[in-house]
Amino acid sequence: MQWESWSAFWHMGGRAWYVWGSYAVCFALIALEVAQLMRARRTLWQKLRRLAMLENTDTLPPPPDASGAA
Amino acid sequence: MFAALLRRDLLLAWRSRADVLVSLTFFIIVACLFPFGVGSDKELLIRIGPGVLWVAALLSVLLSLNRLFAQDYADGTLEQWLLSDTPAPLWVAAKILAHWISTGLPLVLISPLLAVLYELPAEWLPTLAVSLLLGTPILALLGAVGAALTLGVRAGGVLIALLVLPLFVPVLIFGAGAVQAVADGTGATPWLLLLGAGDLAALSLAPLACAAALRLAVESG
Amino acid sequence: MMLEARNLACMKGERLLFRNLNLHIQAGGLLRVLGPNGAGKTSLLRILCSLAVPEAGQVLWNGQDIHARAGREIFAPAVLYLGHAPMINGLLTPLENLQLLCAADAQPADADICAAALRAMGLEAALALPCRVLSAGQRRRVALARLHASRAACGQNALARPLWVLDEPFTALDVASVEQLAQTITAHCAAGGMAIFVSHQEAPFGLPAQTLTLGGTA
Amino acid sequence: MNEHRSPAPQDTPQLTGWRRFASPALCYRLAGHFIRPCTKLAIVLTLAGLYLGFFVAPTDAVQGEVYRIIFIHVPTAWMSMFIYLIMAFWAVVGLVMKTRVSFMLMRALAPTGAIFCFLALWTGALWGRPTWGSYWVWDARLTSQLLLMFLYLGFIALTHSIEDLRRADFAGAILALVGALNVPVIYFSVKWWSTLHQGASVSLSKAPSMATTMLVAMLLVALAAWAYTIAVSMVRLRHIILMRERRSTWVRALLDAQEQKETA
Repeated sequence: MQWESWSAFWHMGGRAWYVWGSYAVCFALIALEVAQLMRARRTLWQKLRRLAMLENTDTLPPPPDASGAA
Repeated sequence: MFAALLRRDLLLAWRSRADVLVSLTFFIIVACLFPFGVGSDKELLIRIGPGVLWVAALLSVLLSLNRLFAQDYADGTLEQWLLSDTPAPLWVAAKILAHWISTGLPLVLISPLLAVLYELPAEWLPTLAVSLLLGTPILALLGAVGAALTLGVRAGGVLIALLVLPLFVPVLIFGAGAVQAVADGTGATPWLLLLGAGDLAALSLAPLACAAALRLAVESG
Repeated sequence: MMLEARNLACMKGERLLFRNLNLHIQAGGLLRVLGPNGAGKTSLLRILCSLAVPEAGQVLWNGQDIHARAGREIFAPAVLYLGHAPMINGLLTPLENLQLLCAADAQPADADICAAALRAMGLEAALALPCRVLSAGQRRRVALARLHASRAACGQNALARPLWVLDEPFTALDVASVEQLAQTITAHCAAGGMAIFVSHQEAPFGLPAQTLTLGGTA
Repeated sequence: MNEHRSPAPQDTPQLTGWRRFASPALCYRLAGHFIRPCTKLAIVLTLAGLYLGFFVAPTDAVQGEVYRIIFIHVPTAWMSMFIYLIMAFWAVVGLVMKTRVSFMLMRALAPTGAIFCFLALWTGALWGRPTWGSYWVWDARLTSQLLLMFLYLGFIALTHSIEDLRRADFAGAILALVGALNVPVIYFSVKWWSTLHQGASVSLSKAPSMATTMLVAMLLVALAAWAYTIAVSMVRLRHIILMRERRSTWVRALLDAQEQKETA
């Protein structure tokens, strides 16, 4: 075990702010990205459902069977 | 088609001389601004002179980029050239060449005059002019790709700066480095050769990318 | 020479304009596209001349897909597209504008053919004026003069651009010009060319026009 | 036949051979298989690497404890570079093959690459402060990392500001390609530039002599970053596919299946 005590570990030889500062930001950003993706997943289903409903009721002209010129 | 388009664009640039003068005066104004910011101490100005002139040239090329295709895209002539039998990269190269002649070349010609503003030693001036002569075509070519990618896009003006400035950095380093090398007495030839290599690489790739980007802009209507 | 479209589909943003649209047109054919506004007529024309990509389906020119690299090289010089865009630069004179438009042709028309075409469109007086002083109708006629110039540039038999795709060619034209343009198109088709056009105005063509109706209840 | 009223353009024709991976439906399922295993792998590797890095690796003679930032700085720097090159690879595949799925994958990778690039800059700055006395050092690698950040921001800004999806994909591909061709040029020009101006005294490239445990720890975290990138980009890829194929029949089926699962 490299450290005498947990407090030495957190103290990180006087450089605590720099080491833990960088690791904290790294894990914060990664957590943010994962959280954003999970939230996007939930809203995606609702958005798809709403769009599907919108299109079913949407009164679109019937697809023209424009057979075109002979 | 190449000659016709080149002649037409130069004619257009001549007829709209005001735009050309605007980008030229922008170059002069930016170059004149710095002494007010950093003071007029001779030593300092000589040290920062080449770098400042190069950054000013780079910014004035950047400023004039959206003029490159916007007009032809708006009035539909761009579509007609896409339907011509000349391959697109060829006439795109003609347009970029005409644009460089109307915006890049004046910068080269006026740079010795501005160098006097910074009291740069006389023997630096030819290197400065040659480095601009070799560097501005790369800026025009890479900038044209940025202009074509952002054609008709809403925040196009700002977006083009974000897209092309990272690509301009090596040209800036080589250009300002050439003049710096003369100052250190180590000789500017390697830097100028790098700029020449950059010209050739950009000349072979940029028109292709630019033509593809223009076709995209037209196809998305 | 034949242009064929197979089950074309086109989306504009979120809206489907048309689907499963087939058409083909041979040499000497004249096709008129009808349909209410917003039915996708302009989009169809742009797809047919490779200036837009269909959502699905293919457009073939002499059997080759016009969006494939090989197909595009033979198709691009063969089509003449006249859209809503003015295609005129205000700072240049009509002659300079027309010469540039013709420079895109395989055999570009030289100065006097262009001048003759402009005179034929009644723009004698405006030859040396910058186009920005011209009226919309006159500027439209400068663009239309390209039809004359490209026909005249390659003599009567050969066809520089066999396929004409014209979007509302008759707008801002007086009766006499409409008449004259209709004859030009008829002559073009008679010489073995073909034309697809969209127009709300009736025009006295010399040959029957096939029709294709898009969208809506028409 | 009474066709489904909503205007669903017929699904892409059945593709044969390896091209069938280009069909979004198959790609959606394929991507799904990667997510769970890669996430687990990423978590395990990160814990192992950090444990090695913090509890086994010795204190560095020169820099003391602060060098332990290397276990996160170097992997993120590597990943930001690799992801950009992978994006350029998929850009080439997409441009040549005209397969839209490769563009979707390219766009799915961009945000993760940008985050890694920012993290590399952040950790580089925090590492620089105690070691060289200032947060920002105009060192060749950190400077080219900064320019890579602008390339990422440019890519993301361009693809988001173009409404037409087809044009956004192709334009993004062209930019990624042009950017990738410039990355080596940027790196070398910045390297010569840094030697030109203040000599190579200060440079991150001369990392402290690597004890084996340090090296192993760093490689573990790098592998963890790879697994994380795959998992995250697959999830984002699936979102893009769902959003773009929302009208096709297979998404509708998925939607109904999702509904039953929720109501059941």
